[in-house]
Amino acid sequence: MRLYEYEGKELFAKFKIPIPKGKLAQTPEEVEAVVAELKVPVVLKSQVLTGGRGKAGGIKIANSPAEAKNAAQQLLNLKIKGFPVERILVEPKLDIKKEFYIGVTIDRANYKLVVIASGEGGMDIETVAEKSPEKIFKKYYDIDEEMYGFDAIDIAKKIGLGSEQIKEANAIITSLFRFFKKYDAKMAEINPLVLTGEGKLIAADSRVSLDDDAVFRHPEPAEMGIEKRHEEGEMTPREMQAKEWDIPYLDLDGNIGMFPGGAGFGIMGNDFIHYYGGKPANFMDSGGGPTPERLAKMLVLLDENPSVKAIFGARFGGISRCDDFAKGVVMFLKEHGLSKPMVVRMTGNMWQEGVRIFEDAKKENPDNFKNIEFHGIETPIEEIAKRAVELARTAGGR
Amino acid sequence: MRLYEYEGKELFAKFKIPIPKGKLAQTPEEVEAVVAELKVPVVLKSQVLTGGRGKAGGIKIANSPAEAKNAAQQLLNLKIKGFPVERILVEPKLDIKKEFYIGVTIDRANYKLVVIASGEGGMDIETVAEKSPEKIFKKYYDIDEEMYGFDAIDIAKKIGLGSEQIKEANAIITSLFRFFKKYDAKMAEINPLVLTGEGKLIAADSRVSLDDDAVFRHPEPAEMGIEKRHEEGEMTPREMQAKEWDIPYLDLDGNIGMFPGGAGFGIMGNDFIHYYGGKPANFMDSGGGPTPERLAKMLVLLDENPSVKAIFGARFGGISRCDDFAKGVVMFLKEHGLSKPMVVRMTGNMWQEGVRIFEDAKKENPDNFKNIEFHGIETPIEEIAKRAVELARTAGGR
Amino acid sequence: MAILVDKKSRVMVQGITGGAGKFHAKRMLEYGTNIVGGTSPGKGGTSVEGKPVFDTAFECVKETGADTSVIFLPAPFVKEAAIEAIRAGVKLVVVIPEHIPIQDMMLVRKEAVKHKVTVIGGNTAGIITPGECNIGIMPDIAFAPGRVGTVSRSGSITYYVADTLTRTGYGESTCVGLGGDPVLGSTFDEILWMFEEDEKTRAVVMTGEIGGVYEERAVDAIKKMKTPVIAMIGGIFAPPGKRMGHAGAIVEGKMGTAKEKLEILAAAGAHPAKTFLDIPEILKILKV
Amino acid sequence: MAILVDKKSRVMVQGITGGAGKFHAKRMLEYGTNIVGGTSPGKGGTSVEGKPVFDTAFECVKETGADTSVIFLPAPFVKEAAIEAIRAGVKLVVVIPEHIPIQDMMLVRKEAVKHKVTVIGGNTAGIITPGECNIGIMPDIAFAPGRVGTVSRSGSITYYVADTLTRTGYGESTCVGLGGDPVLGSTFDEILWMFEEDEKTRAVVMTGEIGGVYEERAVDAIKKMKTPVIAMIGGIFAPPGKRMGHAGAIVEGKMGTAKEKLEILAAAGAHPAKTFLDIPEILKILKV
Repeated sequence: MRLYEYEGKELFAKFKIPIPKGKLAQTPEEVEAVVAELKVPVVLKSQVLTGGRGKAGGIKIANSPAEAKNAAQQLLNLKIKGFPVERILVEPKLDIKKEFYIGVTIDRANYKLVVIASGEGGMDIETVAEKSPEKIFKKYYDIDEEMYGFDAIDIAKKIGLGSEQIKEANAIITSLFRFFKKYDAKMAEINPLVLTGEGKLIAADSRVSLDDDAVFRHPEPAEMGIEKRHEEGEMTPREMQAKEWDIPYLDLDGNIGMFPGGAGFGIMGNDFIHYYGGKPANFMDSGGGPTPERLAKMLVLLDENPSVKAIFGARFGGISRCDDFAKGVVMFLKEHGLSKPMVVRMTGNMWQEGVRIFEDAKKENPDNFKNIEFHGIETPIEEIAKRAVELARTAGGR
Repeated sequence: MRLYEYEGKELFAKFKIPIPKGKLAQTPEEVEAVVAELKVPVVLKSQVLTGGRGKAGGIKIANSPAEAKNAAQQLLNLKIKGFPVERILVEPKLDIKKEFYIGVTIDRANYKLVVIASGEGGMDIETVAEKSPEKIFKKYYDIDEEMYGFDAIDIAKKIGLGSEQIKEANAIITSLFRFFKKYDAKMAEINPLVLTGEGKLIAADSRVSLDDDAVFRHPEPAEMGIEKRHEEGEMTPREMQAKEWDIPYLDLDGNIGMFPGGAGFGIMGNDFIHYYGGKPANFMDSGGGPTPERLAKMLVLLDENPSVKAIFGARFGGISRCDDFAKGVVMFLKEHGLSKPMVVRMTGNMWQEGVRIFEDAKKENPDNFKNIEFHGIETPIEEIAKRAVELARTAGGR
Repeated sequence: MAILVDKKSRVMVQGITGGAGKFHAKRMLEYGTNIVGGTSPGKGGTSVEGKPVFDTAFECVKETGADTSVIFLPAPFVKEAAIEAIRAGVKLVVVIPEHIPIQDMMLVRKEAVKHKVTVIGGNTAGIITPGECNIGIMPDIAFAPGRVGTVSRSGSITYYVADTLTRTGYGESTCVGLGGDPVLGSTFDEILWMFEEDEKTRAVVMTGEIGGVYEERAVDAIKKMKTPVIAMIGGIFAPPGKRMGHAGAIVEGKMGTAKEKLEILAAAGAHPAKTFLDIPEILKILKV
Repeated sequence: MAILVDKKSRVMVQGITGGAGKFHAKRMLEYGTNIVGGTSPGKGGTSVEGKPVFDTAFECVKETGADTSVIFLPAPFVKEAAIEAIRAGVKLVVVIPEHIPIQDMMLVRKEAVKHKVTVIGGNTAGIITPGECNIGIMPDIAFAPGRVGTVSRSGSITYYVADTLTRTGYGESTCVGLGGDPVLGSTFDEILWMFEEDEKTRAVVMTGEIGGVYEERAVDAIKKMKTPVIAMIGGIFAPPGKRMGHAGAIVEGKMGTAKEKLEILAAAGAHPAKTFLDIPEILKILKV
């Protein structure tokens, strides 16, 4: 889960990493009031869960409360890569002498934590990494290793910090590392770490992403008002609905509703539809062992989407059982009804029970099933994908 | 530093180790009031920094507030191994089905942490360890190793806890281990860990000793009102005074005031005095690199002790410098004056400066020096010890 | 012959008294998997499907001689269960649950490497050597004994690939689900090398997907292996994924698109497949 | 010949800009100790007594070829300084400060064992090979080159023993202060074995004291050594020490009184001495 800059900074402050004395504001009036209490000039920083904010005009400088109010108005009308600006972090403008980069992340392929540092901090760090890799310094740690101060000092010196700054740098770098481990972060960046004209180091920006799967053991961010959220990206209303139901879901621009089993075939099935000339309307993951209720909700998302002309269903029962799958579909048909044609293949664990549930429900109300074509293991999944493309073409007139 | 039972239990509670719902009281009236709020019968437990409390009558059971008040009065008049009882922990009496022992300590010789457990908990655990070592179970850990729940469960089963208790036992044992490491303990014991008639586990007693040298990094005990103190033992007024001055000092029953350098010769010099027929009046350690002020205070402790008939001074300057030693002695002589005969040997780092300081001070005021015999490296320390014994014999008339 | 599991595998189910554990223990037993016992702290002394339940893996391994563990426990308990199984002396740990915290899995991996134990998952469907041993949640209907090994990050893809191999008569030697979590107990290359050593395995189907970092690690193995590898990567038409920020880009390089991954593997000598139906076609050409 | 340090030792002083560091660096230099530099984070680029100061031990070792470190820093900083020195590649670390937290010293010891580095202390007076190298705070007046090695927990005892050996003409090969803290970087047996290997050392004087656990570890070494060992234990007349509780008694057994320690060592073949003056008498009998 990605954090806003101000949230990351609040957490940094808990670890005694120095941050500018800023304040969050949500309206031009709030911004004006905040600036009245700060030293001008100030920086107004749009809080959005994406990069490239600076280039998109999401950062403004103001020399008075009135000027800041005006600038805030402009920012709050801005969208950055589709993200509306709703919050502004107001900070005194720093006297920047030099910018550094410090980050911690996970090298998954090698099962290590990595501390990354560079004397060329600022917006173009990825370009630096690509074009001048010698300017990027990395240090690897085993998951159960501690980072000592001397390592931090070593890093600080390698990226060009002087003897005067190494004690501060030591505190900042070891704190960032401790923060990373303590809160199960996937990424924690200070970019830039600013050396001010006065010779102080300060974390001018934060970029933090936490491991969603470890949130359960960290009550503190929630206590600070940091809510659980997707990695990043603006959500469509349907994605919002899916999120509320805790279903991984993405709208795509096609017309075939994808009702797959696990994420693996969710991704692969998308390719298959393309191979056969169709375009999926969504990506979806049922998660392991979904309940009938959850499966019914997944179908609601598809049936109520006007872009969806046909539904491609696939269930290979593993941890998710075919009987539950059938129950979910039947529940959906009873409570909601299916308005689109659907082709489904069902096999795997408990498929006999699944088939029986379908047959019983069909006997009870054959009308509910008139839009559905059922297949078992005898039909290759590729044929089902082809059929879904055909159904969508017929229904959508394409 | 040794903690009182109630202090250890408070820390245990922070780690979610279950403890009886008790309360501390300091007067019979307080005890009475506390008991009025608890279920009778209750146990009144004398809080003293020593073992053997039970055998000394320091634990009483009461069935009513009035009975408790009476019992408290008796306890508050008690001395246990010389420790006056000043605090009483009042707890509801447990329904004891079985008693276990769980402890964590350091195996210094092997550089390991050790978890020790036994199904034979209670007062005689040391006897069990000696006579039936097979009933004592030990598990060793490297200093940077974590204790996992399965280890705790393994220990719990080995000491005879049943499947019903292992989840509780897991929580208690892993918590005790975490507590030990987190607070730099030297020892943390739950003895007995009681299995109640209802099948619950509860820490009925605590015995905790923290590493004095690590207290600086643990503000929490101090915040809870746990003050820094000696390991254990009642102090004489002079020992109290020395403690206030932060000088390691013990009163002994002889008549030779020991004014040694480091702890090493403090101990060995004591033997020498005995070899030559004398008896030291004290043990004392100047600590590494004492200031002149500190050395002067050390002499005050000796000169003001009426038991001291002569003073045996030895300084081999290492981290402690002879010039500082001489300054301290001179400071003492000027401000306080010496009323006892003293024999001193001084050599080692900066001895020439030390000698010069003495000579200058003596020129200024020869009277101050009339009780002192000085020696340098040419005289073996054994001769100095012999001379101190002689001086004491002459002065003390023995 | 097979890799990782066969009819001699002595399987312990960690979390055997839970809903999923009990359900799949029964299924695995019905398949013929040699389940020797299970664990559930606090339930030692009871039994599930006639198999003894122990409080600890240590006891289970000691009493039953278990050499393989499959974990059916909520994600927060997986770290300790896996490390316990490793220390208790099993040689293979299969982690079925998903959403294992990354740091937990890294610790498990470190412990596994130290003790030379193979950990599979988390978020894996398991491992099956058809006709001998089915560990995890894989539906037996898809599988038949045969001569092609499969390794995949996704459970459903494993089933579809096996389903195709079964229908076309090749069958499978062993099918391994690496798992779908971001950090995994084992990587493609490690499993490929096991297949290379296995006499029964005449070809391997490796299926990966967009994102992640483990497909790229397979390049060297594919180059050096004698056994042919068919590679299939999902997500060729998926919308571009999102990066976690600069640090990720610096460490992991440009995130491999599915197309790039497939190209890299093909360049190393793997035979690319688009759909499952391509697989038997390629096997025919390879004369497997 | 000597153990641990000699005139070729290249010594780094960690904490060289502090009061004690500066004072003793000067003393050590005056003795002829080959100090090549020092460390003080934030003061890199300056110098003390003409020797370069570095921000880190890594830099100091790289630039000066230091192979030995002596630490003059407040106790809370010792753990990191010692581990830094070990990782930077020195072969010996001498920890002068006292009151090092026990857990810190245990971590340092673990790191030292891993890297095959000797750590001496904390709370040691240091090590001296008379006439060649004096590391720590030992007063040179007590020492003269010679043929008896000494190892002691106490600084002052080291001085008195050496003073005696020097006055009686035996002199010292090397004198090692193990240190007075409760957990130490090295133990008696480890140092005894070094003396056993040293040609110049004809006898060893080992001085211990009441309490602690390291004297007992020497028994096996004394039994096997060819070099004679003279043992002296302080605290024969000390009041009995206090135990930390049952756990300590269970792990460490009955706390050795000074008398018991001396008896155990004598039984292993050590020659017991009561006062320092006994030492030359014993050496004479041993014909050292």
